[in-house]
Amino acid sequence: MTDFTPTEMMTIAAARQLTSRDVCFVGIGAPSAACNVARLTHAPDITLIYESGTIGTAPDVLPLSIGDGELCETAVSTVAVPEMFRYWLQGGRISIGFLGAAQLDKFGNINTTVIGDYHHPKVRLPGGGGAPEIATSCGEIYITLKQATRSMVEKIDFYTSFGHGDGGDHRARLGITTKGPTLLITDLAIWRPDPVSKEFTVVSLHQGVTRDMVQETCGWTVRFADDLEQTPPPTELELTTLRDLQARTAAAHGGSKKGN
Amino acid sequence: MTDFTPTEMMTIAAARQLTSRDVCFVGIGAPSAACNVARLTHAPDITLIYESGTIGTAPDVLPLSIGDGELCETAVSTVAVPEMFRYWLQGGRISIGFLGAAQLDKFGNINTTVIGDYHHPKVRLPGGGGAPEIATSCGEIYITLKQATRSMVEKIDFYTSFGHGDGGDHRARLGITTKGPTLLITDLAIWRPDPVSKEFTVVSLHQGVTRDMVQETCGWTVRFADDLEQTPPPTELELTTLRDLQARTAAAHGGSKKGN
Amino acid sequence: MAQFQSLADAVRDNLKHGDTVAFEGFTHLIPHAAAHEAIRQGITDLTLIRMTPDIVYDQMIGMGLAKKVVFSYAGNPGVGLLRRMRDAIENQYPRAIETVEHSHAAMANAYEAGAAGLPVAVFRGYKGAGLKAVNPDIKSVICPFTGEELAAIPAHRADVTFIHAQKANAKGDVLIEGIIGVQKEAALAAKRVVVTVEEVVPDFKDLHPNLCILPHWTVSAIAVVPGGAHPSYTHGYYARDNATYLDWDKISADRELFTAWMQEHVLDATPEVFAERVKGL
Amino acid sequence: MAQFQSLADAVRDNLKHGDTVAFEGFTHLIPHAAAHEAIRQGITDLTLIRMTPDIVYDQMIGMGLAKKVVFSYAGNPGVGLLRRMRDAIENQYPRAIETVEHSHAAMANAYEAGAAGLPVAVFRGYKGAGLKAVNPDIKSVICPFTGEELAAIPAHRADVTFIHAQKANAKGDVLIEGIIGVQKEAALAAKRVVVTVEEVVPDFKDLHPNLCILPHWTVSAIAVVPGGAHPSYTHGYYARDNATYLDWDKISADRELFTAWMQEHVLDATPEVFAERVKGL
Repeated sequence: MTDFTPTEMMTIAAARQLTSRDVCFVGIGAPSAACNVARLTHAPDITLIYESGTIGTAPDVLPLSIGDGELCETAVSTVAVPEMFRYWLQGGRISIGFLGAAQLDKFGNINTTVIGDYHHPKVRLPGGGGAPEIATSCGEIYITLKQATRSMVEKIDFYTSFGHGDGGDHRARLGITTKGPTLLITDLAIWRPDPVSKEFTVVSLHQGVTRDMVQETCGWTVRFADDLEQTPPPTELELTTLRDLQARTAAAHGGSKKGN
Repeated sequence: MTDFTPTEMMTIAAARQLTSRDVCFVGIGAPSAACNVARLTHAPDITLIYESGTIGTAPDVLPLSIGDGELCETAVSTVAVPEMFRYWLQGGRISIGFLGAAQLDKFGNINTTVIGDYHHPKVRLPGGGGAPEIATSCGEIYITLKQATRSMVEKIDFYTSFGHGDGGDHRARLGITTKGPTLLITDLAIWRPDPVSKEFTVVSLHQGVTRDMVQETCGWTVRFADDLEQTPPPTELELTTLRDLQARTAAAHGGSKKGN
Repeated sequence: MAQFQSLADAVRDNLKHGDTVAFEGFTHLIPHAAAHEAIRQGITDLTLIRMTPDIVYDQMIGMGLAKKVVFSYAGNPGVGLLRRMRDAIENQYPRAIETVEHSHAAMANAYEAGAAGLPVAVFRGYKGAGLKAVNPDIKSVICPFTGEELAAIPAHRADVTFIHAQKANAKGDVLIEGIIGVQKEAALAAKRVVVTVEEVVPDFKDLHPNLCILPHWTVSAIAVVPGGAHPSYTHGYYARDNATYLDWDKISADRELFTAWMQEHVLDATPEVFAERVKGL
Repeated sequence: MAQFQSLADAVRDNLKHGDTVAFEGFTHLIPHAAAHEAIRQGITDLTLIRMTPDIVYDQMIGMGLAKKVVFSYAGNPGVGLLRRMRDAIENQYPRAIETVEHSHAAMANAYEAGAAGLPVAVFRGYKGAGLKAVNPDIKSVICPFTGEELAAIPAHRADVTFIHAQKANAKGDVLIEGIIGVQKEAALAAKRVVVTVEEVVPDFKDLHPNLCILPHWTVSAIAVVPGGAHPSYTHGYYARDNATYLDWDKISADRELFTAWMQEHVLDATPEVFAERVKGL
């Protein structure tokens, strides 16, 4: 086991949560890296789905976009986008959806739409894309996020996607039958919602991380589990797999092109 | 020009109504023969669609069913059946739909469902299949039928598909925006709906057919157009094309097989 | 997860008395071998869903397996009527059956809605049609933007769907090509999916990326039954046996002839006979 | 009926000031060359529909062509924000634009409903989501069987849809393969359809029967523009130019740099330059 970065730990901790039986709706960035590390290590039969319609992909390189060519070339099948959203996502066939966040609250509600007022935003962010329905149609939701007080906030500016709302049985009260956020993996810790209140609770600290470090980078008062665990550090295989994947990716996407 | 049967005249008269610009939803039997005769004579670029999902087919042999293999093999594209009904039929992309009838009334309403009461039928017929929506989603409807008092009736037992209802603007009152039945071709005559009342009116008698012959085989009091025409008899080309097609078809479908 | 099984085991594990079941295939790829196995196992009180009941349900109805049929075209395509189904409806022979009748568009939309996880299919249909008056499952919704009244019927959600397909690969992914009908929708709309295939190949590596494929994790069981669609057909393998469809009109017209035929060709037969039947087609 | 035209003629004949237009392609097959031609022709007051506005709309918005944008993800995929679109929303530069924001699922369903000739798309969506409160086009219908409240939004019905595809045949049938996105739906939902293609081949005789094809009679105009999707890509022809997507972040961050880039690479260019751009990809 060598040195590793907090982001590498986050990605690998997320990868470990996945099994060969999972069907994952993968987003770009950390989720894509985590899912492919899982596929290349302990979960070779995991099914990865990107919302471009590619089902069962096995890219050699991480895609820059969710519609890169290699996703299609290695997929079991590539379907139209309406079919993707109707038969596969809405049809309840995805076990795990990954979401990132610009702002996250302690109940797993996510904002990637605007900072400030919706109609007069301070910052116009990209918006939801698939997130509003990923959040409610997938069996459960895993969130990955680098901790910062700017992003882990007491109150988000906009509900791009619904987590546990105000907590408790808020999902059920809206008629949502899926579990919602069941896992938050940051660069510092692993969090799970309290079974009753649904407030995210730290259940495992990554190596070298203290409670204070978690609290200092989080905008709400952090709850820690009584039986707080320590996240095992990345194994040699995990780290090598992730770094090789990222090296292949960097080589493939290149930097600035000559001309044009 | 040789001798011909009334059914041949019916098929050829229907074929003549079609052009290379038409997109036809084809049923089995006379419509299929008519559409393919048109394609093989004056309308080579006509688009034939069968509800099995085959778009732009050009079969060498008339299919026994709407899903025979040759339809797919010669099609421009074969789509799923939900797509066929949603994007192509409901989407308003079919200019002409063909329907046959077990019972037909003078307003082009059709019954192919039951003779007698629906819940206690004297004869249970096959039912509508695609007809209910063909009748309302196609630009216009052509009906082919061999005349008989049993099938051309004052009142049909069941509205499998809607023609002009009680006549007049009944379609518009139901919110239907397509033209409905604009042509009835029988083995004896060509009929068109009156522009106002929508009652089918004989506009052309096939060769050798009298007004009495039409009335004797029709269960309602027949209206004839003031400027009643005579249907030109089949040309050599039309007749040869139809008979060759039917000969190829008979050879292909064979009779009873040995064994099994 | 797809399990490779014998047809007898696949039917036994997935089809239960009283189930709602779809045997789909639009003229092409009708899963006759699977239906014959259900008949041999004597599984009854079934609710049968199919757009065109075709010979496959005429046989199941004639053998008394069905208590209810949901359908849109009860004909022998290109030939005429379904005589065993008629006998059940008109004369309650061999038993009374309940019928729920739709249009093709409605049935296709109901499978689509089932695959899409929706409770209801919404489409423009049944305008002026008589079925609205006799089928209480036909309701409507109003478009909140235009005020148009659209047809609404319940989504199909079968307990199990049976289909026949060209190929499975070693993982259990299933390929359907040619006239693909409503099989993908019927499969994804069901709780369990049983697929009979012509053959198993190692992988699908050289296939076009956009073909109709059911990934292995959407399939419950796969049974290899060459010829398993006969007298329907399998694009790329054998042609439709139109002569048998024509013959069926006579066989099904007579209760005794039907019973004798079913005894010889179904009850006393095995899935292996299907390969023999498609030789030369 | 498909007419083979130059790109300039195809755009001139089919895109009018004030039109509602979709340039579709999900990451793959984005019709950049057609958009550049629209920019050169200075067609303004457009309502632009697209799931991910991407660079293609960032450029059109930055050049002041858009009065309204209907979208679901305003990002530079995998890179970050769309800076020209942000500038228009945050600072009304170069003009104010109206936005109608949806989720991907909603946009895909709205195209599907448009292709299906329906006024409304019905799906399970927006539960607990904030967009419901800020987009008055998001309404609901109640399932008449279960009572479930489902989302309802207006179908997309563009005046014209532009797409890029691999091939047309001599008749004008169009083949799309690989990541097929929502192009078939976007095309069938529009009154007019303009397709740029990599090449024209005599016929499609040996293609698989179930490929995504728009028959010639659904297409208004076809223009041959090799490389016409760049920096997006065409499966089977050239790869996505990810470096250009990364570079765009810098170019679009600065108004003057953007203007100079558009002058050189769009206004002073022709469709022929696209073939050059994809060499080596």
